[in-house]
Amino acid sequence: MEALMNIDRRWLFLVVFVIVFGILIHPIGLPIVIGPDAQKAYDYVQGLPAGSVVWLGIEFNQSSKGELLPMVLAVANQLFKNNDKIVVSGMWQYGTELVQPYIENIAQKYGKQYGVDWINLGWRPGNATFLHQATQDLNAACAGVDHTGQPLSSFPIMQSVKALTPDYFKLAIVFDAGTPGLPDAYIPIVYEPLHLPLLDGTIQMSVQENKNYLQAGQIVAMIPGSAGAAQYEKLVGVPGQALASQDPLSLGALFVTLLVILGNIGYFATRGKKA
Amino acid sequence: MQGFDWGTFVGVLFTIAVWTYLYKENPIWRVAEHIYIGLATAWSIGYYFYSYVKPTIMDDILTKHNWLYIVPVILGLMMYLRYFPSVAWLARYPMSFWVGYGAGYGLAFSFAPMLTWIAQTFVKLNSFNNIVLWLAVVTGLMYFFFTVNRENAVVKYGALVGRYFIMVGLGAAFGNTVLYRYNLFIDRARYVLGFLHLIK
Amino acid sequence: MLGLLLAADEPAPVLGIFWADATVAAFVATVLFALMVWYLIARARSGLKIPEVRKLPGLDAFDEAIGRATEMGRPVHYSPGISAVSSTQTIASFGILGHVAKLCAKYDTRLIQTNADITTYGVAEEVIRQAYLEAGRPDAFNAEDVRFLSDWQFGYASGVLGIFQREKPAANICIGAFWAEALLFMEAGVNQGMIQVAGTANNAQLPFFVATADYALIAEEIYAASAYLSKEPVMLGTVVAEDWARIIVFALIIVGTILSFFQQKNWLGGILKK
Amino acid sequence: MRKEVPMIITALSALAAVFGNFFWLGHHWGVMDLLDNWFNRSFAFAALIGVINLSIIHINAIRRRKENWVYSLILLIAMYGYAILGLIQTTDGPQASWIYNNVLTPLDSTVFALLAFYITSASYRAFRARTVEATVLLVTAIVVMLGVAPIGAVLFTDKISSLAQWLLNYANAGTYRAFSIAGSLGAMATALRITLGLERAHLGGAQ
Repeated sequence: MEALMNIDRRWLFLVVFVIVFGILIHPIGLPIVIGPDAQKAYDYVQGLPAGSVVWLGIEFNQSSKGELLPMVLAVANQLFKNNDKIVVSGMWQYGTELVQPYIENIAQKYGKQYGVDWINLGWRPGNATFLHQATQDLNAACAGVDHTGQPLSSFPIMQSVKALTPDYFKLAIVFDAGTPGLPDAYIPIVYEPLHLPLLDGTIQMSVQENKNYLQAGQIVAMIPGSAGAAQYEKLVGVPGQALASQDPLSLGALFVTLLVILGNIGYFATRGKKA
Repeated sequence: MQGFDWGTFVGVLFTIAVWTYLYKENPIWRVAEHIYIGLATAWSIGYYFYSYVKPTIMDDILTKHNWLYIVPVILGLMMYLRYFPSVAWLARYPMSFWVGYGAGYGLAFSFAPMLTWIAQTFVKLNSFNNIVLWLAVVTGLMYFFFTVNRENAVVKYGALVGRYFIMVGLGAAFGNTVLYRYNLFIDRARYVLGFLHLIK
Repeated sequence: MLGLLLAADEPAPVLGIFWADATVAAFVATVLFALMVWYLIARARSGLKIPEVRKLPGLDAFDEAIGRATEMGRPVHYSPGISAVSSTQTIASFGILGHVAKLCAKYDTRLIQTNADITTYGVAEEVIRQAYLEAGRPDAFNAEDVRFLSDWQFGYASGVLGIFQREKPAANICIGAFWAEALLFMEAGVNQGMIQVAGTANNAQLPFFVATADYALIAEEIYAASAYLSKEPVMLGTVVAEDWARIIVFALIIVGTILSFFQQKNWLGGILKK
Repeated sequence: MRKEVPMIITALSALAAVFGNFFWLGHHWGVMDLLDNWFNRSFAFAALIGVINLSIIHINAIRRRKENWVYSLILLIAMYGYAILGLIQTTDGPQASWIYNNVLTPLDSTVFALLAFYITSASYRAFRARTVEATVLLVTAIVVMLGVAPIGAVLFTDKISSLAQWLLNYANAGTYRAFSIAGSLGAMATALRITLGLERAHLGGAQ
């Protein structure tokens, strides 16, 4: 029993390596059940009138792309399929550049034209300042140019979109991995004063916290973590990285559960001995 | 080896260098650690220079003559006075601005979302779910009483129940975080496997 | 002004002076809270009795942690989190840092303080220098032990791991705004047998602090801790104000909940979340 | 000048933010935007402090031939080399972005991903059912973990997913609301202490 308490942690690390690498190479194909959160988010986006303009806030970078990039792609597919228009922007450097080639591909797939059906305003420095300015005047906030430096006045889509307010946008979808993001920027700056509906695509570890905002109506729906992204990929019908990650993720969760149980068995057994 | 992806190759090497730390602290990891800190700090310099320093001076001050932007330049430069003992105290000026701004941000933005949360707790207590939500908010808050006498039965038992709700919240955070962290590693594993052409 | 604000269609002022509906209730609440704080400070200043603040678990732990490091002849590591000084959590952490630094100076134990932000680096040096001065040991202060590592989250984290390995602190104190790096520090600390005290108001990190640190301060407790450690009645008065505000929150919730039985959309809720 | 002026600056900046956020005139004048701009930019002008501090520490280490001084040298070469490259061609330049994408990003993401391992060892070592409360934490964690990952439904039917959803939606959401309200009160009290000059750590003197 003492041995159960004292496994060298490097053995555990080795098992994690074996599980993740092994199952990525040989997937087992666990069934994906659509959860209520992903369904609600999907339905909300489906319910937008065709031609709605939607803000995609890319509030993450390479570190969290495993969870959030698949979500962005699934949502972009859905929006283009529904003939909605997309404005991409964000407060995290490298976020908007990261998604640019992927969204460009999807736009091509649906025959959407840059500057008409969608635009990438790029990242701007200033964190919450930028968002604050965007709610007042998009043109000024972006210094009048898109992510490659083209003047915004040359794009038709910008004629109908002046600021991040309910007057021009039907929905803002925020893909957030931390600060700056939803609770510290979008809720106080965009939702509280303006009541623009927010939809939150979040990393798994913010789910428990963001449920409070969902309950309070500060966000209309959420896509929760990698599992949510996988369900969303299934709903939209574009399988990708999120679906492929569910097998190793599941086995990882199972392994951690077993370790918690094992650790506790060891704990109770040795505790009994001491007493 | 036509079209060999040198970039990803280097990336994979550094990825493995970090993984060696899991076995034991070793010279490979130390090299990676020091390169990492050096590059990260250097990257921030370039980033601050092109995002703020240059535009402030070249555009805002010299071109648009927006003289108010001289204030942040002076504030920022005052920080360097800390290296001159006789005037080092002047470095407190920019720090007071930063702290005051942070406090102001707290004063300005803390209460509006809080009032929404309070208002959303006005739920009809006619279903089990609503009662649980309501109790979680009320007893969870009771846990944080600092001065009210804990002998008071309502506060005492409220705080006790609150502790259990807090444990549910922390448990949920733990469970979710496990999944998130595994997903980070899966993403790195995919990066390495993708380079080796073992997955598509 | 300044060419900053070019709002296309500016809304009319609410009640003549406010910017939007939403800000009215928040402003009134803020002013009410400020008045309570002001009243309690005035009360404390004039020497009147204010309620006693309960002892927070974990605050004695600083003596224990530093005592142990002293016995072992090894340093203490202190991290104020990775936010800038503009975060209220960071400021709360500095109150605690002052206390810790004074203890270290008293026991003649080396304190290694690391920073992920140039602003906290500047402030931390001042705080520690002052603490050593107040403890009568200005000579023992070593500026090289106050370090800026990197403003990248994990650059900072790997730097701290390196310090753990090479300088082998016996105690690790992490109080402030922490994100994912929290668990890296805690696990490395446990692995090296450090005694650890941790606290944050970033709720997602709390389970790890609670489970892996020897003592943890959770959420609102870190704000109260700096007031508590100062032992100044004026500071403690602000903690009392938090409790008064909490009682008002309870009153609002109870009244609002009762009202919700009679009205579909009750007026109290309407006022609060305009 | 040493204590009073900084205290006044602190209070004025805090009050300006309040004015800028709540009042129509504050919005009209763009006070908050101005403060935000000043904040970000002043910060950028002070950024070299970090480089100076790292240089002092590591140059000293090299000069004194401290143990491991070679690593200090590596750090300085990486830092100055990349800083100069970044300043010459901007951080988006071809070589600078190559290094960013193929050295810095993998290092950053991989150190981040080390957490998968640490959370595994922490689960094994630290999460013990010592008390009833700790047991509640553990059971919730396991239900949420398996309820969210697809394997839970395979092993325990989708009842576990529903249970996880219920815990997240009600007990947990309420708890985080309590956390957030408490956090707002604590942050507000601290902000007021700073504004009133009671919290003076940044003025070179703990209370």
